Amino acid sequence: MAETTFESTPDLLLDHDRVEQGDLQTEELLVNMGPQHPSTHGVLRIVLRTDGEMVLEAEPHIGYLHRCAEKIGESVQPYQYIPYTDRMDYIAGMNNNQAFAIAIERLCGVEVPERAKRIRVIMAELNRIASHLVALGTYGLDMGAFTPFTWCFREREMILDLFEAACGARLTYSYITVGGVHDDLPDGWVERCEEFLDFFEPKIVDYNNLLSFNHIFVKRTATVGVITAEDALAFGLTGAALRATGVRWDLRKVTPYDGYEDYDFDIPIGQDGGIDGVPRGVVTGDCWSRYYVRILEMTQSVRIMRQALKRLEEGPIEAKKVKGIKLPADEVYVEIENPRGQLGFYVQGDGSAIPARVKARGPSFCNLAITSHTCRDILLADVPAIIGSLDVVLGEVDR
Amino acid sequence: MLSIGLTHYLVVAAVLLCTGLFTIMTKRNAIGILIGVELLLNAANVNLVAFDRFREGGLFDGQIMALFIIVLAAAEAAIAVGICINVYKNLATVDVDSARQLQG
Amino acid sequence: MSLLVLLTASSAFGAPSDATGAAAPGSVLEAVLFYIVAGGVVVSALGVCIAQNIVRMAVWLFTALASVAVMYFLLAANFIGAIQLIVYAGGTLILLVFGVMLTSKSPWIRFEAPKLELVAATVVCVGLFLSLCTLLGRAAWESVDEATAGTSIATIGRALITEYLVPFEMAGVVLMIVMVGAAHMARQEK
Amino acid sequence: MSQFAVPWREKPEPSHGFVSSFIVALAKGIYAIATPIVTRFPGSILLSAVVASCFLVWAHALLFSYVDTAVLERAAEVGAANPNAFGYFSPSTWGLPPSVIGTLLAGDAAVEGQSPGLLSYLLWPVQFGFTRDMIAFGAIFAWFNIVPVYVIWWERKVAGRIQSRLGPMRVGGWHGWAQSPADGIKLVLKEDFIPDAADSILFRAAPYFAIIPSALAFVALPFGVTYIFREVDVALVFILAMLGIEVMSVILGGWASNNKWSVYGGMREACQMVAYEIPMGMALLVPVVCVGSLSLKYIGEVQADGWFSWLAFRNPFAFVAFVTYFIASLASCKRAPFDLPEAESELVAGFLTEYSGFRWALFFFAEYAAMFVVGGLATIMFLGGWNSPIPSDWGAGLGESIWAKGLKGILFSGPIWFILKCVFFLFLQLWVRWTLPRIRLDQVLYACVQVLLPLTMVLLFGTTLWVWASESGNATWDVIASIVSKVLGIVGLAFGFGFVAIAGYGFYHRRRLVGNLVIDPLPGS
Amino acid sequence: MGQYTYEILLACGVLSPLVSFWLLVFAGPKLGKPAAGWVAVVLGMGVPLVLATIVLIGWLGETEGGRAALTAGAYRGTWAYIGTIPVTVGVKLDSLTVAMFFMVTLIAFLIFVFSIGYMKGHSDEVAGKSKYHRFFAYLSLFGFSMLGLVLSSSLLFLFIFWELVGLCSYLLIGYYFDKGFASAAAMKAFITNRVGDFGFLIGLMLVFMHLGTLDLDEAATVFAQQYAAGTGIFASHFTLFGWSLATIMGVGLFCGAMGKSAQFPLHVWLPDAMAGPTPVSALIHAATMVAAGVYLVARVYRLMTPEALAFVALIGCLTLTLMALIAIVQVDIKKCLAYSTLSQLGYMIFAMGCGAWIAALFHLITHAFFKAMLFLCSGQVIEGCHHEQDMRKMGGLMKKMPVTGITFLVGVLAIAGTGIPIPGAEIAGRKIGLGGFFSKDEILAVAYVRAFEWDDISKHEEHGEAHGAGHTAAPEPEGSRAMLVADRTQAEHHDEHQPAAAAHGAQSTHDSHGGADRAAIFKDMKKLPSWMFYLAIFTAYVTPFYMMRCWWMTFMGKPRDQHVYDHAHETPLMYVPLVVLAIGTFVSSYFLFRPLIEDASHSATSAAMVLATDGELGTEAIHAAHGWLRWYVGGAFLVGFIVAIAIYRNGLGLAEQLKKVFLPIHTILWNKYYFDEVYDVVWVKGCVLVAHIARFFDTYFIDLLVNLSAAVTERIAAFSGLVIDNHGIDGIVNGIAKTSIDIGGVARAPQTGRIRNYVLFATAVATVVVVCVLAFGMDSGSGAATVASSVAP
Repeated sequence: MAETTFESTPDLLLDHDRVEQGDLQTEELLVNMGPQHPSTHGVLRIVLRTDGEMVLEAEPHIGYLHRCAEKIGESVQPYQYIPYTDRMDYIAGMNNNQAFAIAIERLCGVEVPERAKRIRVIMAELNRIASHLVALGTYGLDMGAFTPFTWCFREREMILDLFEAACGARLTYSYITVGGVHDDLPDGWVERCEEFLDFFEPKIVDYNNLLSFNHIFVKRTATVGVITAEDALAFGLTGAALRATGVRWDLRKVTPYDGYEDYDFDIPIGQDGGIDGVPRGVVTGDCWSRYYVRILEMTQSVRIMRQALKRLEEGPIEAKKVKGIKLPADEVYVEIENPRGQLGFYVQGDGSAIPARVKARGPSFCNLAITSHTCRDILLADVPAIIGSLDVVLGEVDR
Repeated sequence: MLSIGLTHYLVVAAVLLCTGLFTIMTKRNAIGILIGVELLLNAANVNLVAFDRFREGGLFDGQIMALFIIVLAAAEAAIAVGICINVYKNLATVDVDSARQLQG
Repeated sequence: MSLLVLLTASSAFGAPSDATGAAAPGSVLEAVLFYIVAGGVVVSALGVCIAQNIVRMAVWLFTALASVAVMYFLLAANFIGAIQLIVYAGGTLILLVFGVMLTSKSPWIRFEAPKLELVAATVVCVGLFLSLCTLLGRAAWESVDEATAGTSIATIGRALITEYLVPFEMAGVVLMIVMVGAAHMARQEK
Repeated sequence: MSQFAVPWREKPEPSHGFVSSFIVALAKGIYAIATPIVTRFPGSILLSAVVASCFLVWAHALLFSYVDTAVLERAAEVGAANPNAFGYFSPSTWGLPPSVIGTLLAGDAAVEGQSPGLLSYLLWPVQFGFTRDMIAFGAIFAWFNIVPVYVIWWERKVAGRIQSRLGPMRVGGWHGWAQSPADGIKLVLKEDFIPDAADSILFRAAPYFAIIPSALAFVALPFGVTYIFREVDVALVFILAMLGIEVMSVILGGWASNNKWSVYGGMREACQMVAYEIPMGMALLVPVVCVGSLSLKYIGEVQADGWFSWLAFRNPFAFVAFVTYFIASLASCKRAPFDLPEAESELVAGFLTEYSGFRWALFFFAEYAAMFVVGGLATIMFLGGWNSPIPSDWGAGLGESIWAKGLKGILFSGPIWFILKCVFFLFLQLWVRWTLPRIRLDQVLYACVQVLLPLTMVLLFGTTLWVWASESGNATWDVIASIVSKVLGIVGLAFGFGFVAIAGYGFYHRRRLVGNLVIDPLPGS
Repeated sequence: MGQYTYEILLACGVLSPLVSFWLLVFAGPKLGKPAAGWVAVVLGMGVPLVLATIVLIGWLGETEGGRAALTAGAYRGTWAYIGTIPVTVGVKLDSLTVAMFFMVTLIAFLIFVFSIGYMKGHSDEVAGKSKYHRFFAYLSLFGFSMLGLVLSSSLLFLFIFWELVGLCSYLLIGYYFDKGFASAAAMKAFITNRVGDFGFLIGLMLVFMHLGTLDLDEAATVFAQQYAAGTGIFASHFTLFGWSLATIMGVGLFCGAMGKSAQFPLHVWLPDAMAGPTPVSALIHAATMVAAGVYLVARVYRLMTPEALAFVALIGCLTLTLMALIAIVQVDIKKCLAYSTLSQLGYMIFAMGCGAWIAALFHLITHAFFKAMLFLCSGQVIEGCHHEQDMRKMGGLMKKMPVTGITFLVGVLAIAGTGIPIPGAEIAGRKIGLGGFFSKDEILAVAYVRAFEWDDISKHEEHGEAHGAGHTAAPEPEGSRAMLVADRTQAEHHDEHQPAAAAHGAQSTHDSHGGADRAAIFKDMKKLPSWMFYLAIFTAYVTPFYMMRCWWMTFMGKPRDQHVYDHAHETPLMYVPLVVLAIGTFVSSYFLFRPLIEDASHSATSAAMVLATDGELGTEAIHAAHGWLRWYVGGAFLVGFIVAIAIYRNGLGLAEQLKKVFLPIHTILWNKYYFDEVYDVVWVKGCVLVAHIARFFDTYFIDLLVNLSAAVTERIAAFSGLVIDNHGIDGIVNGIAKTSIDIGGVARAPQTGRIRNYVLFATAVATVVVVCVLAFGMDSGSGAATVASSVAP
């Protein structure tokens, strides 16, 4: 009798042993989503176990972008390390700079001048908006809507123009340094920034009309990837992903830094649909909540910026004597509110100018951990929806 | 040869018939057998329509029969594919020779 | 290739009221078209027999069905031809391909029948074909020379709800049963 | 060894060099002359091309109808029952002599014995079916190629506008009008790449399963009363079948690629097709029930009495069916929001993942041609086909002169109208695509099977009742029906004006750059 | 009124509940609790009621000739062809239709209203999902089906709607499907009905096969012609139980009625059907659906042979007696009413069998009113008493529920046939009495005529026939005014409405032909056995007894269960239907429906043998001739009431004593003659038994053989092993074994178990056959002829 013959089996879709062992059911399939996949936002690789369109299990594999960022921090002086930090989360370079700068300032007890603090807040919030714009635009792409992407990037380009005017770089700023910021704002920058804010605020309504309240978009994202507050806390979720589950937790309020205590702003959280203009069907902690929390946060950022711009006064922009400063033999751990969540830096000094140990707690890295928990028994199309709503940046995950 | 008549069509139908039978006889894949059956049904259909066309009076019974056959073939295929998928779920193969649980 | 198919298929329409010059019955063009289409049928049918890969078999079946549909056009049974295309080629076959893909692990997996059976099947089928052809060659059909005009759809439709009402309804019932049955069989056991 | 392969390289002949350098010089000269014209006046060129094609189309119909009349009259004289008396190839007779055609062209006032003009000789072959088929075939083939190329370009422009950017601007000069042909050339020249593990035969075959049906659909698609390649009595079913067969290519392409994403794409297409094809067909049955025919030509002809006679406005069910059909047709063309088989963010590129170069281009040709066909079906089945919104009997006063005929041909009906309407539908498809996110597969199935299918069933039933009531000849009912039809027509009109108003508003307020907010890129002093 | 106005109005009335049904099915959950019910009330029955009222008023305004014209010209459209026989869809438009339509819509509307109040207090959630809307959706569907049934002009459509009402009944009985007994009852009802419907289907097929049409009127005409000519179905020599094929057809059709009207052997489902909600019991299982059987018999009356009618009468008689007796011992208020319904249905069927067409339908309508009312009252009681159905726990509820009690009493009086039989006690020339008084009296009068004076009448008819068709005046044999209404009508038609009748076209002409032929059938009717009459009279005494018993136990006396008594209350919304129905019962519908039905008998039965006593006049005549009958019948209610009150006046004590005295009888009645048990034994256990027998055979017979042979073989083997030398024999044995294995192998080879191999063999054989035929079978000429002949037209 003729047997089953395998003729040139270069890539069997299912390997036979796993079927025999009952590991995989006959109808199941292992699929690699990434590392080269349009909707994994970088080089994330997710291994999916699927049954038709159903994803039974998803396991993120990371490490394709590892650059020893922390190790480098232990071989250079802090002010030299600043440019490395904004390569970590390259979408929000300003905030990364700020986190590391604050860590060193706390360690060495450097007092930052008032004007520098204001500028830092302005830059951080501006970058938060830019980062959220990327998140929104790419999330639209993940859902198959192309237009929000260009709309968001249109506004983001303006922010980048502002950054460029301030520091000369459009992506990797290294603007916020230990002890302040490295350059003062150019003439007319404040007016331009206010002009931008006036232009930008109504655009948020446009985004809402185009995407947020689009029926299909709501259908695609509401009740998808629901994360409960307990799970979020257990998995160490931070940032918009945490706030979308209904936990009102924001380090700018909880442990204010750089003068955030002076500003008046709200912390938006996710809520169930049906009230406050939230569409019906939305559940606290689902993809739509995470998305919408970012939209609301942009409004709050605008609010903070307006206050900061108003209070911006002349003065020094950098503390004295920060270059070549000796780090005391002490340790410090500082967390600040990144657009993606809580970015923490642990720095240990040994009396020399070079840190003995630098460790970063990346929000994307921590947020990504919940993927395998959430991506269970969902449809294939929900995987990009969940990953996109977590808004991870792989540069920071792998570091 | 240039005047196309009933016989020409019947020969084509005969080809379909024989190839359909051959397919059924030689395939071990359940769906392959199904494909053979579809060929057989088509042979019948060609015959029906051809007789209909070349029959005196221009009746349409042949066409209607063909219509019914097409519809029932769709039904048959749906059921057969359902069976095949079930067999595959249970045996992890659609080789008809493996489906011999009831054989003594 | 696409040109050829386009020309052939478009010339084959045997609409009775067509004044622009389709293949008139008995014309040379009809003969040419017939041989092209019949060639398509025969080649595709042989393809089904010979192909070892199940997906390729399905593709050959597809070409066979499409060629048969064109043959119906030649036979002035436009409606049947169109139905053949939409239901058979467009629906049934896609179902088949669907089944094929759900049930095979790789395009390269295949089962072969024993050689003996292959030889026997070849002999029997060729024998059957030859004997059938002989039989057909000897048959003297009545009224085969005059091809009748095509049937209008209205006639078929009317017949379906009068003369063939009972089979029509039964076909409907069968389809419904099949729908339920197929859904039941293919449903997830969870 | 190589001398056997390319012998002429061994002994270059002077003539070769001459010819090649001549060709190059000619090309350069044409390029030099054409480039400034083409880049400077492309708008006028395009416009005149459109006008010219309109004129050609019109003249073609007019002259052909003259010849038709001649043939019919002559056939009647000869006593032949078959109107196609002179045959397809006409082996037995040479048809009408040019002189007879000339007489007919000149009208009754023609003098006997006058030598036939050049036009008569030119028109002589037209009387044979084969000639006409060749002409029509050329026209269809050309159209089939032009549509995808320019719709793709147009789509990129529309997408650009929607996304507040410009779209292609460079190739060819004016608004990048040559972008698509250039892309096509690039795609043809690209490496013919077939993955090792793919089923190479099926991989090669799959694009043809896409392109052939979509080309065949044009065979039965009427552009006007006389602009039909083949008048098929089951044209509607035939075109639907062609659209259905296209699915095969997606499944095969997905399967043959031997890539899991591709298989997903193919499977999704199969699922989606099972779901949308039934509501689509049933929505199309609504006008069929109204008219009582499957022949697209006939369906188009009954809508000749202006806007209110268009089938979408005949009864409320048809109006809803129109919308239903449009939604289902988006799914049929795999257009957003139903572009699941090639969903970029989920399946990389779905069934197209492994395709590149010419095969990929073929898929795209098929898709865009299918979009046109689908729009054409919508036009014929619901929006009056090739008839203008003006009732055709308004032109009765124009007389029967050749000019009046020409004017009527342009004013009241003709392929121009048909193409305009199709273009409108194409625009709708583009608009939707660049606005909406993608639906999930289960939502597609839900929408098609649980919403559209029952809806279309109700529509079909309702239309049947409506038609039945209308045929009963009750005077009261006729009044009610006509009022309803008028109301629907006005609603449709409002939609149309709204569309125009939105488009006009958008055009008036168009903004290419953000203006003074663009900041000088240099850091401040 | 234009052409088809009535038809359109009636058809709209039929379709409106369907719309309501679909609306409730799709939008029901969204409509919510009270809204869904009101949709059903307004759309489901309100609209039909309005339309029915319009039709009724219009119809009453028509002259007799006008009605006949409308009946003859009613809408008929060809729906489809089965073969060449057209299947018509149309409206059967005559007085009966109008009356039934009005009756059904009126009662159904009231019950729909009642249902809203009833369902308010009922839990309607299953697995957390409300099924409230489902109840009204089913009710609407029932409305659609029942009205469609009334309207159908074709037996096929009648059958379709017939099955639809059955389905609704099934759905509604099983409404509380989460309770086991309800779904079991639904199943029982459905299956029992299928038994009857099987007969119906056979009848339907016979009609189609032998009469060649499914239209009621055409079928009747053809039937009469065939009877006269002895052709068609009468030409068949097939007999079963001594019945001719024509009789089997009639009996088959009647089987459907037996199932749906719960007649004697198939009655078992109806009491159990009381598991459904009470409005359903009132509407479907008392007023309308179960009466559909009677309606069916009325419609196919013209297809009945005398033998078939005798069978009908027999079944009716048995039912009415047996069921009335069971009702005596019932303690469940709904069951009691259910058995009463069965008994009354028996009356109707019996009347049909006797030939009292008018009386049967009249009784149907009066019964519908008062039985619906009774059921609604019982629903009110059950609802008020916290779902207590046992009458032994009730008592004295009159104080708590006065309206209910009084309306119930009205129903009791009506069903008992209360009236004043004394000559002269009349108002406006009419006797004073409630609905049942007239209808039941009429049935009994006709039964008397059939039992005792029939020979005279039929002989007289023969004479009349001899004088020539159409001129037979109303015969008056021996003071009885029983007459052949049909022939009188014929006479009228011929004498007075000749031109009109001619103008009505072929239809009425056919009718008159059929009329003459029917008279012939009528002649063949036999005398009824007198015991049937006596049983009917006897039951007339039993009926008031058990009804009064029921009422008294519930409403009078002392409260026997304080808990129930405390809880008792009335729901105001439920008053309205009760009161309206009570009024309907009071005016007894005699003035409205009796004339309509009598009018219907002209056209609906056109020439059937319809016996009627002409209202009070007839009764008077009978009474005059047989004074004892007047008192026996007219005064029966008094006797029954008095006995019942006497027994139950002081609670249940006396009844308990009597129960002990008549214990054997009580036991039999209590167990409903053991019908359920018998069916269980015969059918359910029977099946199991057959299976057991098969298993027994398998175990003890086949296995025995096998074991025996095994044992024998074992012995032989031992013997041979001991006795015969292994080595000597082995050679032979092994050789033989090997040979047989080889042979087996060869023989087994084709039996591969693979279809493809079988196809191969089959094709090979076919090929060989074709080759043989080509080679030896025929020369080319004849072969061609053979093949061609199969193609040539």
